Amino acid sequence: MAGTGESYLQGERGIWSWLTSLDHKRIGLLYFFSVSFFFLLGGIFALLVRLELFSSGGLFPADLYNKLMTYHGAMMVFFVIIPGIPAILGNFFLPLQIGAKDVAFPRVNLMSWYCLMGGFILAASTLLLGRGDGWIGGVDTGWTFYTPYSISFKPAVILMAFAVFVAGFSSILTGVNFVATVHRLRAPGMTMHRIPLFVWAIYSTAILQVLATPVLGITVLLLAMENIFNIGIFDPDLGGDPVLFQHFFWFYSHPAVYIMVLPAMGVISEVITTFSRKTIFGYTAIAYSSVAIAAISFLVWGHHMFTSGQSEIAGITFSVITMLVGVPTAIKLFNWLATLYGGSIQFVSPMLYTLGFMFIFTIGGITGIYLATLATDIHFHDTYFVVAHFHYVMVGGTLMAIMAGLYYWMPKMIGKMYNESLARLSFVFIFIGFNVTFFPQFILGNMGMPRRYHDYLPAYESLNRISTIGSWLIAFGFVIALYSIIDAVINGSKAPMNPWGAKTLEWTTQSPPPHENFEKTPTVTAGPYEYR
Amino acid sequence: MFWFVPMAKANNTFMPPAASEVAQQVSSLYAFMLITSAISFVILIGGMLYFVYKYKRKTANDKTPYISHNHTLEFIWSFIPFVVFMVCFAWGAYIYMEMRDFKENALEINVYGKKWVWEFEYKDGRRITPTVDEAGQAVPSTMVVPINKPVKLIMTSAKITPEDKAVLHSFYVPALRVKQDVIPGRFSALGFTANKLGNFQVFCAEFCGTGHSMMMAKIKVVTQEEFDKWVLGDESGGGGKELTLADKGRQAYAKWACIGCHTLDGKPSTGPTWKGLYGSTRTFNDGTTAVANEDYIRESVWDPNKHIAKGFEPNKMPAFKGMVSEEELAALIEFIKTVK
Amino acid sequence: MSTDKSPGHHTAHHYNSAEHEYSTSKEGVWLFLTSEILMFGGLFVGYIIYSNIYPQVFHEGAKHLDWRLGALNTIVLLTSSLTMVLGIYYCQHNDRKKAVLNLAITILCGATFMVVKYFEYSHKIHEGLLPGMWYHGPVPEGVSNIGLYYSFYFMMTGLHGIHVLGGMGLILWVLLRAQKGEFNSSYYTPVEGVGLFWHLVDLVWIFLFPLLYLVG
Amino acid sequence: MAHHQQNHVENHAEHHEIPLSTHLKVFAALIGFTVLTVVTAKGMHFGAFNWVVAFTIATAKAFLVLAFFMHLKGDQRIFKYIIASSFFFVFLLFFFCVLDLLTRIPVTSTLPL
Ligand code: HEA
Ligand code: HEA
Ligand code: HEC
Ligand code: CUA
Ligand SMILES: [Cu+2]
Repeated sequence: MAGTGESYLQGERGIWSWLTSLDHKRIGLLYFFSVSFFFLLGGIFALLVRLELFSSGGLFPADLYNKLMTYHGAMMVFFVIIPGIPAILGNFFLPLQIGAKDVAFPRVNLMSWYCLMGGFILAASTLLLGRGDGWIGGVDTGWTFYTPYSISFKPAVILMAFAVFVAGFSSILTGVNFVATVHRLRAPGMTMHRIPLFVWAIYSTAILQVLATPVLGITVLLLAMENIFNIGIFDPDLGGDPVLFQHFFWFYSHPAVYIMVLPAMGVISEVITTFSRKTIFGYTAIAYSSVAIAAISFLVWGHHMFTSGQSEIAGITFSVITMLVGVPTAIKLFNWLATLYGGSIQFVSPMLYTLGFMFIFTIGGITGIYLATLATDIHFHDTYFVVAHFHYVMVGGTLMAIMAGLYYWMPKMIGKMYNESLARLSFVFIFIGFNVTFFPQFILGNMGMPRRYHDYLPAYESLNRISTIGSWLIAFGFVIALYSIIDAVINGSKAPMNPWGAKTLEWTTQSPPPHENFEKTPTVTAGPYEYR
Repeated sequence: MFWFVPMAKANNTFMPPAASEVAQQVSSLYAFMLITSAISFVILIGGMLYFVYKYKRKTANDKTPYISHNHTLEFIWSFIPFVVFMVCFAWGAYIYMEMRDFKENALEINVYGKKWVWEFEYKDGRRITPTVDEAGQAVPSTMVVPINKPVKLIMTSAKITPEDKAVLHSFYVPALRVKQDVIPGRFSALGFTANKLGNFQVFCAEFCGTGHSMMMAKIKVVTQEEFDKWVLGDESGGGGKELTLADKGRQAYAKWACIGCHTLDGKPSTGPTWKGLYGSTRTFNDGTTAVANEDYIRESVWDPNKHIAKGFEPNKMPAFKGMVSEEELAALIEFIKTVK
Repeated sequence: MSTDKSPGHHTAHHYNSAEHEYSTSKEGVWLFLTSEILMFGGLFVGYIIYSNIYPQVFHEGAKHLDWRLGALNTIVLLTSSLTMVLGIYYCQHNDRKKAVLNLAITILCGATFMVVKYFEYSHKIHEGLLPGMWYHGPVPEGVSNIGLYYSFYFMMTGLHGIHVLGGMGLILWVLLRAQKGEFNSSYYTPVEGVGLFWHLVDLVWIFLFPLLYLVG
Repeated sequence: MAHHQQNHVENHAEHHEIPLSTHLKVFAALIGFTVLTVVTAKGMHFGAFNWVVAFTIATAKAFLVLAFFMHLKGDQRIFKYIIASSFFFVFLLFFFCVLDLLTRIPVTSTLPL
C-alpha cells in the first residue's frame, strides 16, 4: 500500500510512470491534458471559421472553409465534449465520491485513454489524405458525414471513419468501466440513494455510452466500407437509402448530446449545493430525471430529420417524444432554483460559472423546444438558429460546467488554490463573449441564413460581424482561464482538505488525495448533502 | 448597423416577411413560443438572480434551512412545462400537416438539384436554368408562379454526368417557411401557396460540397395574368429566335451546369473563372504550362483531369465526354472567347 | 470463496475479495457484450429493412450460398461453444489437462470455421459474387442491385469472422495461462470472460445462419 | 491486503455450477434445433412463415446458449437485465426506422421525366 500522506502526484515520477499509470486520478489528468489540447485545436478552427464569416465575400476558398468547419465540429464533438466531463472529472471524482479506491477496471481505463489518442492520431492523419497532388487533404463533409456526399470516394473520410470508430471505442470502454464501478465499488453504506448527484449523472451517461456508441461504430464502419468497396447500403445509385444513414447516425448522435450534457448537470448539482451551503432540493427528482433523460433520449433522434424525407408520421412521433425530454430537464433547473432559496450563497468562480450555465442552458434548452416543434423546425432546420441552439447548450452549457467543475475541484486535484480574480475575469469574458457570439446567430437563423455557408448574402453581414468579434472575446476568456490554471499550478497556495466546506466524500481525504484515495475506506451513514 | 431593428418591429420576429398563409401561421406560433419562453425564462432566471441577491452569504457560518423536497412544487414545475410543450407540439404538428397537404389542383413543377444549381421544369417542358444576362452577370434560376395558386414541387437530385455522384440538397424558401431535402434516387415534395407578389430567395440548406453556399435560386410570384402571359411568351427559352454561336454557347453554359463552377466575372469559384481564359497561358499543378486554345478547352471539357489548373482540385469537374456534343463544344469555345 | 490463495493471482487492491473481483469483472464483460450486440444489431436491422424493400435481391442472392457449408459451420461453432464451456468447467474443477485440451479444441473449431469461410469467400470472389458495385456474377432477371445482398453477406460474416479471429486469440491467451496452471476453482475469471465472448460470437452466428443461408 | 467490509448486497454470486450432463444435453438440443431449422427451411415450404419458423428456432437456440453456456440461469439478475436491454435497444432502432419506412408516402410525378 502506498505510504500514507504521499499524494498520487508524488511517488513514481517521470513521463513513463504517467503513461502507464493505472491510477484513475492520473488517468484523469492525462485526459485533462489531451482534451485541453484538442479543445485548443477545435477553438482555433472555430476562430478561423468566424474569421471567414467576418464579411461577405470571404477569405478562404470554399473547400478550405468546409474543412475547417468539419474539423471544428468533429474535433469538438468526438474529442472534446464527449470525453470531456466523464473522462476528466468523472475519472477523478467518481471513485472518490463513492469511497472506492479506483475504478473497476484500471487497465481498461488506461486503454480507453490510448484509444482516444489513437483516434486523434487517425483523425489528424486525415489531413494528409487529399485527393490531389500538392493539396492539403481532409474531410469536408461536416461532422454528420451525410451520405451520399461522404461516399463519393474520399480517402480522408475512410480514415476519419476509423478515427471516430476508435474514439467511440474509448467512450464505450469508459462507459463499461463506470457502470461497473457504480454498481460494485461503492463504500459500505453508500446505497444508490446516497450517491452524490454527480455520480448519478455520470452513471446515466455511462449507460448511454454503452448502449448508443456501438451503433455509431457500425455506422461509420459501413461508411468506410462504402468508400472503399462501394457496398451500396447507403448509396442511392446502388439501391441504398441515404435517409437510413441519417437514422443510424442520429440513433447515436442524439443520445450523444445527452452524453455531453448530463455530466455537466451533475457538476452543477454539486457546485450549487456547496456554494449555497444547503442540501439539494429534490435529490430523488434530480437523480431520476437523469435516468429519465437518458432513457427518453433514445426515442427522439428523428427530430434531426424533419425535413430529410422521412415520413410525416415518423416526424410527428419524434416531435412529441422530443417534447417529453424537456420535462425532466425543466425539473432539474427548477430544483436547482429551489436549492438557491434560503441558501447562503457564496460568489466564487465555480458558482459564477454555474449561474452562467443556468442562464445560458435555459436559453439553449428552450430553443431546443422551438426546434422540436415541427412547423418552426421546418424553417429553422440547418440554419444558424440550430447553430446557435447547440452552441448554447454545448458551449454555454457543458463547457461552462467543465469550467465550474475544474475550478471547484482544482484544490483537490492539484492541491493548490487558484487566483480568484483571474478566474472571475475569465468568466466575465467567456460569458459576455459567448452571448455576443451566439445570440446574433439566433437572429441570423430567423432571417434564414443556412449553416455551413462559407459565404452569405450581404444582408447578413452586420450580425456576422458582431458574432465574429464575440468569438475573440471568448478566446480571450479561455486564454485567461488557461493562464489562471497554470498560475495556480506554479504559484497557488496550498489547498486545505476542504476549502469550500463541502460534504461529499472526496473532501474528506487529503488534497491532493493519496494513491489509495482514503486512509481507511469510509463508511457512509447519510445522504451526500447533509448541511444541517 | 442596427438596420434589422425596424424590420423586426414590423414583423414581430426577425423572420423575413411571410409570403404565404402557412408562413404567417408559423410566425404566430413562433410569437407564442417567444412569449411563453420569455415568461419561463423570467421566472427561472429572474428567480435565480433574485435568490442569489437575497441569500448572498453574509457570515462565514450562515445557518440554512434544511428543505429536501416538496411534491407539490415538483408536480407544478413538471406539469406546467409539459402542458406548454404539448401545446407547442400540437400547434406545430397542425401547421406541419397543412404544409404537407398537397392540393389536387396544384401547379406541379419539377425541381432538380444539381451540383450546384437549381433547375425547374414546367409541365409544358419549359426548363429553367441559371443564365447570364448581357452584362455577363449570372442570373439564378427563377421559378415563376402565380399568386394564390397552390404549387407542388416534385424534387429530386440529379447528376451532371452519369459518372457524377448526386448528393443531398435542400430546397429552402425563408419567406415561405418551407424546406425539404432533395434526395437522389427518390422524389420528395414541397407545397406552398404564395400570397404576396415579389421575388423570394431560395437557398440550398443541406450541405452539398464546394458550391453549397452559392446554390441559390429565386421564386418570382406574379399575378395570374402575368403568369399566363409568361407561359405563352418566350422570355425564358428564347425559342424561335435565331441565335448566334456565342449565344448557343451561353445556353450550353447554363444547360450543362458549367455555371455552377465557372464564373464570368473573374472570381474563381469551384473552377477557374472563364474571364480572360481564352488565349491565356495556363499553369498546372505539376508546374507545366499550356496556352488555352481551342484544343486545350476541348480537352479540359472532355477529360478535365488530364491537366489540373493550378490552385484547383482534380475530380471536381466531371468529364463531359459523350455528353457535350461537338457542336455545343464549338459554341462553348466561341462563348468563352467572348468573355474577356 | 473469498480466500485469496490462487498461486498466480492476487486480487487487485481496490477489491475486497476474490469474489468481488470476479463478479465485477463478469459484469464488465456483460456490459461489453451488450455493446457488441448493438453493433451487430445495426447490421441486422439494415438487413431486415433491405430484405423487405428488395425481396428478390435477397432471394436471388441467397441462392448462391451453400447452406451445407453454413450448417457445417453452425455445428462447428456449436461444438466449440460446448468445448469452451467444458474448458471453464474443468478449470473450476482444477483439472488442468482437460481444461487445456478443451480450450485447444475450441481454437481448432474456430480455425475450422475460418477455413470453411475461406473456401466460401474464395468461391464467391471467384464467381464475382461481390458487394455492391463490384458484383459481376450472374444477374437474374429484373434485379438490378443484387450486389446489395453480398454487401450484407460480406459485412456481416466479415465482422463476425473478425470476432472469431479475436476470440481465438483470446482463447489462446487463456489456454497458455491455463497451461501454466494459473487457474483453479477459486480463480478462473479470464476463462469465464473469454468464454462469454466466445458464446456471443456463437450467438451472432445462430442468427446469421438462418438469415443468410436459409430464408432467402 | 486490507480486507474491509464493502457493501455485499450485489456481490455474492453463487459460483453457480451447471453439471456436465446439462451442458451435454443443451449441446444435443442445439444440434437438434440446427437440424430442425435446416429441415423446415429446405424441406418444407411455409412461404412467408419461413421467417417466423427460422427466427423462432434461432431465438430458442439463443436462449439455450444464454441460459446455460453463458451461465445466465441462476446467475445474478443484473446480467439478465444488461443483456435484455441490448436486445431491447436493437429493437428500438429497428422499430423507429421501420416506422418511417412503412409510412412514407411515395411522391409521384405527373410530369414527363
Ligand atoms: C449538449 C447538447 C445538447 C442538448 C442538451 C440539447 C437539448 C435539446 N435539443 Fe438539441 N442539438 C444539439 C445539442 C444539444 N441539444 C446539437 C449538437 C444539435 C445539432 C446537430 C447538428 O445538426 O449538427 C442539436 C439539434 C437539435 C434539433 C435538430 C434541429 C435541426 O437540425 O433541425 C432539435 C430538434 O428537435 C433539438 C432539440 C433539442 C431539445 C428539445 C432539447 C432538450 O433537451 C432541451 C430541454 C431543456 C429545456 C426545455 C429548458 C428548460 C425548461 C424550462 C426552463 C421549462 C420552461 C420552458 C418552456 C415552457 C419552453 N436539438
Ligand atoms: C463542444 C462543442 C463546440 C464548441 C465548444 C464550439 C465552440 C465554438 N464554435 Fe462551434 N460547432 C460545433 C461544436 C462546438 N463549437 C459543432 C458540432 C458544429 C457543427 C459543425 C458542422 O456543421 O458539421 C459547430 C459549428 C460552428 C459554426 C458554424 C459553421 C457553419 O455552419 O458554417 C460556427 C460559426 O460561427 C462555430 C463557432 C464556434 C465558436 C466561435 C466557438 C468558440 O466558443 C470557441 C472558443 C474556444 C477557443 C478560442 C479555444 C481557446 C482555448 C484555449 C486557449 C485553451 C484553453 C484550455 C483550458 C481552459 C484548459 N461553430
Ligand atoms: C462540378 C464543377 C464543374 C463543372 C460543372 C464544370 N467545371 Fe470546368 N472546371 C472545374 C474545375 C474544378 C476546374 C479546374 C481543374 C481542372 O483543370 O480540371 C475546371 C477547369 C475547366 C477548364 C480549364 C480552365 C483553366 O483555367 O485551365 C475549362 C475550359 C472548363 N473547366 C470548362 C468547363 C465547361 C465547358 C463546363 C460545362 C460543360 C464545365 N467546365 C463544367 C469544375 C467544373
Ligand atoms: Cu446543394 Cu447545398
Ligand atoms: Cu437531438
